[in-house]
Amino acid sequence: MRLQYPTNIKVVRVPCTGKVDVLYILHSFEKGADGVYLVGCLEGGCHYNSGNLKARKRVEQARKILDTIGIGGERVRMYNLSSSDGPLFAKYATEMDEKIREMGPNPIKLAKKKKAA
Amino acid sequence: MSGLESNQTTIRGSVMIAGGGVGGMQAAIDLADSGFKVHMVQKDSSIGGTMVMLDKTFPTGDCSMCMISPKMVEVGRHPDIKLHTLAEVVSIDGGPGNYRVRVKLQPRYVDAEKCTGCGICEEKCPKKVTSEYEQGLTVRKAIYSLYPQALPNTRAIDRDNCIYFQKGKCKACEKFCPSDAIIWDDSEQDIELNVGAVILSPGLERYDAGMRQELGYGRWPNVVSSIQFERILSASGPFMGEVMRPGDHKHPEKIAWIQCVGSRDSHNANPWCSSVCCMYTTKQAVIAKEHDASIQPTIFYMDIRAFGKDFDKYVNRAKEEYAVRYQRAMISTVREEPGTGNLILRYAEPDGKLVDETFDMVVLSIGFQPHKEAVAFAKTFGIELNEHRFPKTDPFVPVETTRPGIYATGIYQGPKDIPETVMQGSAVAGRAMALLSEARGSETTVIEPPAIKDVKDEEPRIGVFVCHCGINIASVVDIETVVNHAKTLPHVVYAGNNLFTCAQDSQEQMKAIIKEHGINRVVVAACSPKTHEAIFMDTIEECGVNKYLFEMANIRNQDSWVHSATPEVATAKAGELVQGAVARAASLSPLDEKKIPVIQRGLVIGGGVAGMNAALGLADQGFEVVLVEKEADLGGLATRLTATIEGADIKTYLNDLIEKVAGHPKIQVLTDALVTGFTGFKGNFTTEVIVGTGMYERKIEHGVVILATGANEYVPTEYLYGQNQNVMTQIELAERIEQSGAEDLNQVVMIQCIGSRNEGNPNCSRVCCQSAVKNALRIKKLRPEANVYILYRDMRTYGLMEDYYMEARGLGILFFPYDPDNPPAAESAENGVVVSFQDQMTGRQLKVRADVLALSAGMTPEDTEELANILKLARNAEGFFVEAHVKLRPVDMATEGIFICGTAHSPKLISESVSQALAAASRATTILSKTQLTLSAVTAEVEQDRCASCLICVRSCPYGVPRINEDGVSEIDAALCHGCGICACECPAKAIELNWYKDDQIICKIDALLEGAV
Amino acid sequence: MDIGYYPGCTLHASSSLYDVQSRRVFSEIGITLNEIDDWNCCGATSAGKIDDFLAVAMPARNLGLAEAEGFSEMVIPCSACYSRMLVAQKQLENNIKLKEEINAELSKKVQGTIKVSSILEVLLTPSASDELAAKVTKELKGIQAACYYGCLQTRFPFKIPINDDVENPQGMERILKLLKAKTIDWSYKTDCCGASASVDDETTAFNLMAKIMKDALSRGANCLVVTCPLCQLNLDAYQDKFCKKHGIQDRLPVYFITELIGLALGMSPDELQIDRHFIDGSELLKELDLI
Amino acid sequence: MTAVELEFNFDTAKSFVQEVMERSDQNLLACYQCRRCASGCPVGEETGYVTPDRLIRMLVLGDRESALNNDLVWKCVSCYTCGTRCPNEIQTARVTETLKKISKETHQKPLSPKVAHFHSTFVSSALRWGRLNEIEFINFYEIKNTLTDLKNFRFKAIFSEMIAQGQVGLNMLRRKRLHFGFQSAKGRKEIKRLYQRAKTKQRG
Ligand SMILES: Cc1cc2nc3c(=O)[nH]c(=O)nc-3n(C[C@H](O)[C@H](O)[C@H](O)COP(=O)(O)OP(=O)(O)OC[C@H]3O[C@@H](n4cnc5c(N)ncnc54)[C@H](O)[C@@H]3O)c2cc1C
Ligand SMILES: Cc1cc2nc3c(=O)[nH]c(=O)nc-3n(C[C@H](O)[C@H](O)[C@H](O)COP(=O)(O)OP(=O)(O)OC[C@H]3O[C@@H](n4cnc5c(N)ncnc54)[C@H](O)[C@@H]3O)c2cc1C
Ligand code: SF4
Ligand code: SF4
Ligand code: SF4
Ligand code: SF4
Ligand code: SF4
Ligand code: SF4
Ligand code: SF4
Ligand code: SF4
Repeated sequence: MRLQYPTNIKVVRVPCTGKVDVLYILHSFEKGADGVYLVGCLEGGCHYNSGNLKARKRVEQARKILDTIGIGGERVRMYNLSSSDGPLFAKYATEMDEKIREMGPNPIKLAKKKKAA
Repeated sequence: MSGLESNQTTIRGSVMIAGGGVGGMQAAIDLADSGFKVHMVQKDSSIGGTMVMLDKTFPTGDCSMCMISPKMVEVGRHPDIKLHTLAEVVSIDGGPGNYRVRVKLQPRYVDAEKCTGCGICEEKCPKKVTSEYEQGLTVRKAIYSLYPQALPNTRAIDRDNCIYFQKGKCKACEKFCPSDAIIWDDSEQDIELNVGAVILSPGLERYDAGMRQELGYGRWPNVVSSIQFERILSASGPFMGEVMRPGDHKHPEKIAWIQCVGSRDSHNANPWCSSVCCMYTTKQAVIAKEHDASIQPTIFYMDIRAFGKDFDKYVNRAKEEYAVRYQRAMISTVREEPGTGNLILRYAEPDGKLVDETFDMVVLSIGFQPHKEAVAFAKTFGIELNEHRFPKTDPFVPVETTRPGIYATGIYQGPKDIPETVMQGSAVAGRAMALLSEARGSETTVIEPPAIKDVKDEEPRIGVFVCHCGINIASVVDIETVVNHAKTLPHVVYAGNNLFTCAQDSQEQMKAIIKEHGINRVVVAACSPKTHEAIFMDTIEECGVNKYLFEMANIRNQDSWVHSATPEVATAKAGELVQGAVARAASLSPLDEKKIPVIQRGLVIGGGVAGMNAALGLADQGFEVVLVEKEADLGGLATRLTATIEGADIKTYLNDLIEKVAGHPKIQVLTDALVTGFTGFKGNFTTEVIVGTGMYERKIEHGVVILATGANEYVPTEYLYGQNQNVMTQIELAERIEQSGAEDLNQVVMIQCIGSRNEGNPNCSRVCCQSAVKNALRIKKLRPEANVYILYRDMRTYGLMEDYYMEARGLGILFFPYDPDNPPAAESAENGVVVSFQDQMTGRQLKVRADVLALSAGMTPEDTEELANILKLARNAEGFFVEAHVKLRPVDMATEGIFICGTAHSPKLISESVSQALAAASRATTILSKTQLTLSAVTAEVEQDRCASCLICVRSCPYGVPRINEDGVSEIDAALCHGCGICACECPAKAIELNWYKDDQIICKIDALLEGAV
Repeated sequence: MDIGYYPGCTLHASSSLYDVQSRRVFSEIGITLNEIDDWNCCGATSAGKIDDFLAVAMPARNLGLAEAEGFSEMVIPCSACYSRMLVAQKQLENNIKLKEEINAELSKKVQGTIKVSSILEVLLTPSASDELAAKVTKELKGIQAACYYGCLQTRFPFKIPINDDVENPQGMERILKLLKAKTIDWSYKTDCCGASASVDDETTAFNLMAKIMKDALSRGANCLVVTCPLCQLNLDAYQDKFCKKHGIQDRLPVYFITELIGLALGMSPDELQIDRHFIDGSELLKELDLI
Repeated sequence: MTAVELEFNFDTAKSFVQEVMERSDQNLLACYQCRRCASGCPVGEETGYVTPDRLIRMLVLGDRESALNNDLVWKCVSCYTCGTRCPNEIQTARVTETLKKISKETHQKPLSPKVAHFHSTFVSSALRWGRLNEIEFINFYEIKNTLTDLKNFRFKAIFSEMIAQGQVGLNMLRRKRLHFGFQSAKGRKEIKRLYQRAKTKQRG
């Protein structure tokens, strides 16, 4: 009945994607996340006018940093959809999951595991 | 204000609203927020009306459901709005101020108190019924809710289709209902409501496309109605947003829309224009193309009626960016190509050539018409109807019916789109408030705030409540495991489960547990915080726990529903989500909702029709108003007009209005006055004004602002205007006829769209088509021998004004469409003008010698650049003010406490300006009626020591809230902050935190969710 | 039941088989058709093109005769005559002066009281259709009919309400359903077959008929069914010719609705004069084992 | 189509369109040029795209010449499709009927003489006997046609017409669809009287 999407996706709620600090994104990787994505309103349809545009910029920023340190900027993404777009939400979740699987686990995690071993 | 009958003893402080569409909802919210009790009587099992069926809406492309559901939640949760669904009014007596209304309630067969909306019954019910909500494209069950987000969200049994009721066997729903909510012996009930005023908002019905069998609806499967197409486009619709043909689920490429189906047809259907279909068609074509770039849309039309704010821009974009093809030609018949399911449309090209074109799909743009029961409905309420069975209303007070104290709004009053419906929803509320102002607050619920425990220094004591949600969660997630896991988490002193946590009895239980265990923070693991958070927050507040010490884990929408195939993983994930929630709950601190006093005085800027009506709207409710007009006299543009198209006398109306305003004890009129300074926030503004020739300075303190600065007639530079005295604008022509009649007019030519719909001003000025028809009719009536020629691009006599267009043709006024690429030309002649143009149908080049050439000059907004700067308000490229939200907040400005009305917002007729003025007054009353306002606690705060005064927050805030204060550091006014948190993230010094979403409160949740990942 | 009957010129001439069938079918279901005494031509579509007065006066005389004979209802199988009569009645109703003028010349004055019915209207009254359903002895299994109404059965030059959908009439379909025959929905059921143009403007008429034929064929119809003798003659007599001209291979028999009813009620092909078709009407019936 | 017109004034167009409107009882001014009639007219392609909408426009703009001399007037089959669907209830069939009459009255040469003959022969045949005798009618009709063709020396046309109608006739005979019996109504005198009155009305 309901669309299924991968189980490894966990949602952190914020009032607006404009509230997502680059810090949160980087911190997540440090804590072992393999990927992070933001889901915001459609562009031009932000509940707070421009939060999602700010978020998009921060996503770009985070990507650059991740690229520089060799984790892979591709692991961060931004999606825009409207609240009635359940199927699209599932589609994006699946897409993200596939992308991350393709890239393999977060290298930090591997490094830390090695260290621990 | 309609006078109250003297023998009426008590004025009631309550209002009944019949019809729960967006119009009714807006009226309900405004009234309830202003201290009135509302009874909403809704015929179907859920409120929502037409809007809940739509996918996106023009011209913004916003999702319709996203826009309407917050309003629905507001209506559903408001303590002063009582919903009566499956209900209809059967009789009414009494008078304004005190009506007794008898309402008949159809049995629901489901106990609304017990039903939690789990939907299990629906899943088990064996009987499939065509879904009216999905427009017959799919099925629902015999026990059902109209649509997934229905409100109330209890199910209802459709007796006519239920196997048990029809054959005496089944009862599957009862067997599976976990809440024991089915009542087989439910029966019809009569209730009586005693209210002060009545608002009618039952909407209209959609024209049945099946009436036009030549167009193939119901015959050829790939011919659909526009409302079906909305469902097809909708992501929650039968095809989940994929554009498919119902016939064979193939993806159509060529889609044709046929306009005016059921409208503008006095012979076979309805004579009026339905006003919305040109635009929704454009929207559908654009959205379809967005869904699938290979789609080629074609729209067959007569006139594109894009007369609203920014509508023509939208149409232009559709043409240029989305390659939507507009073909001016009507279709006589839709034939199906045997074998392929494709449809063959024949149309006439401009030169007469007949072309057969094959399409994959055809959409019929159906219009609106009064309900079949419109006459009986009007009789029940004792109101009169016009010849088309719409309620009879006055052009100067378009929401008043013929019976005092009974108002009409929304499309019921006449076809209109969502913004105008919302506007009128507020307008009726304003009218009712004025009538009942003395009884304000007499019937509303007073909620005593409970004493809140101080928990600041306490250790967190967290209680976790895990919900089964019937089988919604429990059938996938092992609740026991989740509860046990919760018990092991830090600070958790209690963990338990409920079948339905939101059910009334569970809430009571929860309160007892909170008290018993001394819980000071609560986590509910259940469904979506969007719909349920507020309920739980209220519950914990009732036991003295600060409501911000609460967190939800959504283990249904984010877990059981979407991972039902892997129950074990889902159970584990539920545990993790609870863990995240517990971690965050532990980090929360209590927040106070600030209260600020309200200055119960309004400021109105602009003394035209709109400004004056807004001022009266407030003053009649007893609020003080200061009206600021920059000219020496009141009246605005309307002083130049003589009569409306209906023939109503504008001069008399205006004089009365000015007299009323000038003489009103609560209104202070400042003429020759200019606004020079402005500070403050909603409820507390201070405005500086320089008044009179003496330039006195005045400081006005007030709680709200209503902007009504108006617009002017465009001064043409085209067609010899100003060079030849026989060339004049429509207003000048009307004045001329008023002064010297039409005796000397033998030939009059009118050219439409002067100064509108061009590069400089891409939009339609909305009033000029009707102006032309109005003046032409006037000439013909004064002097039947006169010939009038109207050269137009699209005749935009929308809504019921189509009647006058028809009348004009009947009287022999000639209409010639012209192509903007081949516009008419004019040259001076002795005592007149010679106008040459082409007749498109015959190709003939015509020259007409005219005594008068009337130019239908458009509207240009008043120059408000300075005012906009002072008040920090946004204007669009043309200079009209930009409202907070085009669709849902058409009279609010983005800055709270400021409202807009009249032509300062966009071109509109007097009746529409009045509607919006009443609406502005009503919206303003939601603030002025309170002595103090409660602000949300979720706002940003600056830790001033850390601020580096970099101004980044000042620039990044979408509402311009942060400012650098006297100490040179950033300061955020909690009264102005919307709580988006953008500034907090942008601040390089990390000096800003958003309450309830502080960095550590988010980070600790991330940590908890990722625990064990490395 | 007794009912007035106006056959019109063609039912006494080229389409007399329709006359025969109508009488037989009606009597079988208990309705006696009483031919109006001394009726005259209704003027068909021509009178209106020649003279407005005659266009009303010619049918008016018939209405007067029928009323004088005391009938409250008159059935008219031919769509053209039916249309003319209805329209004239409407015009008389709208124009009292015209009515007086015409009545001045008539021995039997017209009142405008009589109900003018098409053959379908009468057959579809509840009592008649019940009777019909009850009398069916041979179910018309295998018939896949394209019911063709043409112009005159539903469309009039005046706004005249009828009991069926103007654009997608169902009368014949409903009758054929009683006979257990199948029908198709198609795009040309009310399109013009060219009417008199087959005589005076063959190219036009053939184009129109070819379109009708093609649509019916490609939707799998195995016959056309009509109520109008002009349509019948056009589509039947010229079928070979217009099909050849337009490259259409297949041919379809063109039945009167009464023909199929008669068969279902057990009448013989001879009795129904099925041999009077241009496109053999018996071939299909044999193929389907219906005769 | 037409070159630049010197001056247009609805006054000059009025009288003709008024006459047609009165006689056809159709309010042609109501037309809002939606062109639905054009797309539904079955003979639209046969008339050089003179469709009802364009005919109406010619009338409204007072172009008497074009309004009387176009194929639609003669090829309109009175199917009433245009009028049934016109949102302004304009029955062009009644306009073409009116124009045919005007054409005849003003002794204009019909564009389609065959059509004109068909209808006049039909009516006179029906009037003569009270009922229509198909054979007589067809014979007269053919003769009339032949006469015009003869007048215009179109022997080829006569020849092919004879063959064409002959074939159908032969077929009809074979199918017993040609009826040699003769029918008439007894009240012929009454019908003649009606005819007389019609004629006086026409003159008056
Ligand atoms: C296909 C389509 C697409 C559209 N697209 C757009 C768009 O993109 N943008 C836009 O702005 N507008 C659009 N509209 C127009 C928009 O839907 C309406 O303007 C708006 O919904 C009108 O709201 P309302 O409250 O007046 O009426 P409704 O929404 O119709 O609500 C009336 C309510 O009253 C109830 N009711 C009826 N009778 C009674 C009774 N006797 N007693 C009690 N209750 C009763 C009904 O059940 C219903 O819930 C579209 C309309 C259609 C048909
Ligand atoms: C060309 C034209 C033709 C029209 N024809 C019709 C018609 O036929 N029928 C119809 O119903 N409607 C018609 N209208 C529309 C009608 O005029 C408006 O709907 C109505 O007058 C709008 O009222 P308003 O109060 O919004 O604006 P206005 O009437 O423009 O009043 C605005 C007032 O605000 C004042 N003001 C402006 N700026 C300031 C400031 N900074 N400080 C203080 N005061 C300020 C102005 O001086 C003015 O008095 C027409 C409009 C135009 C332009
Ligand atoms: S509680 Fe009962 S009636 Fe309500 S939705 Fe669930 S199963 Fe249905
Ligand atoms: S009793 Fe009726 S509503 Fe309940 S399950 Fe059966 S059919 Fe459905
Ligand atoms: S012109 Fe009016 S009725 Fe026709 S489609 Fe446009 S809005 Fe609808
Ligand atoms: S004349 Fe005015 S109302 Fe009409 S289309 Fe042009 S701008 Fe719009
Ligand atoms: S962004 Fe931060 S540091 Fe900069 S001014 Fe604002 S609060 Fe101060
Ligand atoms: S939270 Fe949002 S609205 Fe509030 S000050 Fe910051 S940016 Fe502005
Ligand atoms: S259908 Fe009617 S309104 Fe439309 S163009 Fe034809 S005559 Fe005019
Ligand atoms: S009645 Fe004549 S003009 Fe009208 S659609 Fe038929 S053929 Fe064409």
